[in-house]
Amino acid sequence: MDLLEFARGPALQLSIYVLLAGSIWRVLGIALLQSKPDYSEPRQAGGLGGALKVIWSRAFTAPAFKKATMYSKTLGYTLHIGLFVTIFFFVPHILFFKGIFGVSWPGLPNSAIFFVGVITVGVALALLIRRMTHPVLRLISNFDDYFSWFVTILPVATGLIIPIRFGVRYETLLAIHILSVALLLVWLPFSKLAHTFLIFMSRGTTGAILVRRGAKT
Amino acid sequence: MTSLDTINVQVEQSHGNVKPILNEVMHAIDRLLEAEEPTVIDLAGLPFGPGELERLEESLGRGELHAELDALGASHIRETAYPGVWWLEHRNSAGDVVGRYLEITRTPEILMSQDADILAGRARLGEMLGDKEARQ
Amino acid sequence: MSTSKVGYDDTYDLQSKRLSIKKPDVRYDKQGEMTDDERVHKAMVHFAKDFGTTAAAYLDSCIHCGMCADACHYYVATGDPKYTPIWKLEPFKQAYKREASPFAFFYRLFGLKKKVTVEELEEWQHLLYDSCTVCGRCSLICPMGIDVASLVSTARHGMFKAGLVPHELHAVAERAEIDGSPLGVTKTVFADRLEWMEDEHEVDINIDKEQADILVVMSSIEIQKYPDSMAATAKILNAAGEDWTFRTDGFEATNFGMLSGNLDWQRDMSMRVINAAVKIGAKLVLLPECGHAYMALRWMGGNMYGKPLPFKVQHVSEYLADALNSGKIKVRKVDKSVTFHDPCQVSRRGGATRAPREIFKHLGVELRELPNGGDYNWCCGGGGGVVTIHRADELRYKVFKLKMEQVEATEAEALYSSCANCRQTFDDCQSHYKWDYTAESLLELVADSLQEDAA
Amino acid sequence: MSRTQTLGEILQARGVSRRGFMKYCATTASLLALPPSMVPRIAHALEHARRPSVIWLSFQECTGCTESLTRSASPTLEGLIFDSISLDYHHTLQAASGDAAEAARHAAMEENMGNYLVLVDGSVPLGNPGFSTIAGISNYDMLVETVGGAAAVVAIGSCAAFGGIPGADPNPTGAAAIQDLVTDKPVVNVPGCPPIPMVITAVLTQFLTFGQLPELDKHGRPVAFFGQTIHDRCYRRPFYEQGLFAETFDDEGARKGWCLYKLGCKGPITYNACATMKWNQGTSFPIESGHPCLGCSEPDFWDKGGFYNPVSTASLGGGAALAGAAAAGVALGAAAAALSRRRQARTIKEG
Repeated sequence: MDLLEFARGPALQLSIYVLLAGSIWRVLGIALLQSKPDYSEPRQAGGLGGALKVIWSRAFTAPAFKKATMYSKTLGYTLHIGLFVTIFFFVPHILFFKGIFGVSWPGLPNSAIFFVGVITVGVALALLIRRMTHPVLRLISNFDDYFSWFVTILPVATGLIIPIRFGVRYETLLAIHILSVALLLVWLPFSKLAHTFLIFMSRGTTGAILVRRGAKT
Repeated sequence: MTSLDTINVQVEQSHGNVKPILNEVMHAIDRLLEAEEPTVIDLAGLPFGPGELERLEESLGRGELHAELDALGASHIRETAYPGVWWLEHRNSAGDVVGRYLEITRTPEILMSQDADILAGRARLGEMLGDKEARQ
Repeated sequence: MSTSKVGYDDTYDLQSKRLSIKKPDVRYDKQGEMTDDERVHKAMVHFAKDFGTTAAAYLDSCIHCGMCADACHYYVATGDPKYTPIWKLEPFKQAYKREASPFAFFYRLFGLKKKVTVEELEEWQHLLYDSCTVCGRCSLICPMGIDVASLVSTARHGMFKAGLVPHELHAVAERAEIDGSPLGVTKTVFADRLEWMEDEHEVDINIDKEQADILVVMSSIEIQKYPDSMAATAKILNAAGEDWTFRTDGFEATNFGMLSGNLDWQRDMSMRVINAAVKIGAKLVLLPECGHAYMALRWMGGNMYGKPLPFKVQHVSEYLADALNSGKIKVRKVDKSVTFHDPCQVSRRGGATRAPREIFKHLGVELRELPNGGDYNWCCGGGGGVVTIHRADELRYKVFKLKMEQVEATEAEALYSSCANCRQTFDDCQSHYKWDYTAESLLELVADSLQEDAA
Repeated sequence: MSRTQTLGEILQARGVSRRGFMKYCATTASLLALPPSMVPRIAHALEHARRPSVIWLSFQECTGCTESLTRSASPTLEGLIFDSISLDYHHTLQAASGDAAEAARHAAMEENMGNYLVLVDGSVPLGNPGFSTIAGISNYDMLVETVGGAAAVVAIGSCAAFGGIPGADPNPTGAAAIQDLVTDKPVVNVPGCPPIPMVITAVLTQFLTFGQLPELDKHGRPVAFFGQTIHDRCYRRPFYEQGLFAETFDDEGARKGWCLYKLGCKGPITYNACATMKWNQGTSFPIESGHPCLGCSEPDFWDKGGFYNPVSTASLGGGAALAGAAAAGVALGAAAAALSRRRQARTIKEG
């Protein structure tokens, strides 16, 4: 059982269990708290419809806020799209998912993925610098923000190093890459990265309440 | 019996290994001219795709001079269409290729007669002519 | 004379542009005789009461992106990072993480989230009251869809019970609980001023009818500062041939229980109006030109009552829009360029943004919308009880600059709004900056433009 | 050819000219994957090299390695490699058999005590000595005895190097790799199934030329030949980078000679020199012939998931455990919420 076999097998396996258990734990930990009914007379239907509406609409920026949030939103979305492309359009990743779910889809050339990966890391660094320098972000940021940043970008960085090698053996780099993914999955449910699923709960709650009032969401 | 070309793997595909070598040869020629510095490129260590070695040979072409060495098997030393650029191919006695080199030099060293052989030749000639004081 | 149990000076100042209690020489920003630990404990208890699914979904989801600062007029006007809306909730969020979050047990076990301290709560009084009008602009920009505004209101529950409410806001809230009005309007004062308006404007004003379809309620700001609105309302309702009445046992539309963070007082204040409406069998409670009154009764009234309200609730702008659309009342054309300041709790938070536009269409005015107006409007800076707090004036004036730029950009001849508290804030800032715009009442404009021969 | 002569003397005795010797040195450099600039050093070393005595032991093997080395004219130099090494014992090749063969082996061992090479192909069955014996002597005993006086041991082929196919799951014979059994002597692994013939010759030439063993990687393999992956030197790598893959063995991609990653090529995780040295005198190598690399020079290549499963196929199991994790999540979530509600109720009661 060398490092790569450990990483590909037990480590990744365990991290997936922790991810699943942690995520359900957090969602239920919130959902099962007390909830009060809303007796006000609705202006229009809210509920699930409202929730879904805001889950979708809040992804976009209202014209009034465009200028103020342009920089961080552009970088933020570039980062998320970069992560999405590198994860789901890199052929070896696709084959990895095919191994699990049996579903496959066309990928992008590796050189394109490498390019997107470099952009993603670059944008991540820009975002980190912004968090460390912008007075508002310096005030409200804590360990979770910085460690979550590290844990998110590490897999991309280690992934980029694999083809560059720096003289290190391929399996060692691949093992490090997979271990960094395992670290990300283990950390996700207990950190701000949980916004992966909390985004639906939070936006949905606002949608259910405010769309019912006919208020702007 | 299907012939080689019906096997469905195409051989004409270029895999981008020929051009870099020609570039290297060009820079080697500059080094030879500017600094009298010869260069040897060992073609054995390069990952040629199918047909690429032949294409390299074609693109280098043939020059005026072609020497054949018969030692431990046949070796062919040819000047390519680009003077100063030599194509060397060594084969063992069984006829298998044991080495292929590109030498960018005025004359490949293998063509030069070696002192030891000259001495041995001198000794033999001396014996033949009855010359008493043989050289060391 | 002071009826305050807390024993501080709460005599009114009803003459200046902004009505509140007189600027106190000695501030009592701490209420009740409690030790620091007791205050923290009270705060935690009443924070804990609100940690339901909604608050938890919000407090667990913040990713510290800092964008809510860009929406908050306090940060935009001052550039001070402490006014970042989510930062204003830090003690509340800390308490939640420690007490009710999914990993609370482990946070406590490993001491990852430290207990809230009294110093923090005292420091946060300025952030949760003086520098937050609960205008909800931050809730609109939050990429995670967190309704930050609702959390500020919720956090104020803990602050109130911990006796950490700014002096003036606590004073007016307490007077509203005891006297039934935050600005000293008693039954007799209300009745006298109504009769004064009846004579002044020669309009029939129904007071204390036993039965009526519409119960009309007023905000003390209108009763004391803009009484014409009362006459205007009467004029319109009579023109529309409505069966309506004022009730001296349920006349106060404002809810300083909600603004100060006292849930019990909020319920008392709402119940006064609800009971009056039920008593007269009202089918509609007509709310006046007031922002938070709409939020308090229209959207939170049912929850105070514990079951759906047996009557409809409308802001007067909504009623006017319906009445004009249905032809119940008609208005003459008004030929001038006009811009409209949307009260946050009615438009952005309340969803009644369309009504004023429809009214202006009937009035035929040239409506020039404020840049970033409507649902994304900058707040006037006076809502959420902030206008009552003298200590917050400096900050409020600084914030008002955004509003002045916004209005001046339209170069409209007149500025209208349909919230008395906004109008009072505009008046106060107008006198402070010698500004040429006056925020006039949309209701009064309609009343003045009524066509007499309407059916 | 006596054993004491140096290679230089042998060549001269054979009438090979200095020019011929220079050709020999040049091709040796090429064989050892050393830069042409090393030729002078090789020439000097070769002149004074002593011919090492070589004992070849074959245990649990399919003779594929011997076949690879001998059948084709793979020894690059006109049998000279055999003249430059004195192969004193190879029970497949030598004429003698039975006791006579063993006597020859013992003679060679005594005569060259301490500086003969032991080449081994095939793994040693530890499960039961009876599984594989030569002249009644168990493989293990013969190995230990022969290795006693050896200068170094070269494990030829994946069986000797890592246990290979006999050692594959479930390993009925308890096959063990030579490096696990020989701990007191330097062991050089030349894995592959079979290894590239020139690589075997090169290791011997290296020993002959420099009298010491080549630099090894973490699996004991000469870095000169096992330092880079097939993927690194594969001529189809540009297709990998451009995302052009063969999806099936006879689709358009396969016909165009595109990358075989999706067909299970283990090139990325396999260290060997096939892509450059190629097989059958440079004719081609597995990938060039259209078949994905099996990774035969890697330990336990037989058990590394299907030959036709891509390298990045998930090797995750545990559907059941997933449900267990979900259940744990539900339990923890419910418990957390219950605990919070109880604390809320208590704090409110205390008021």
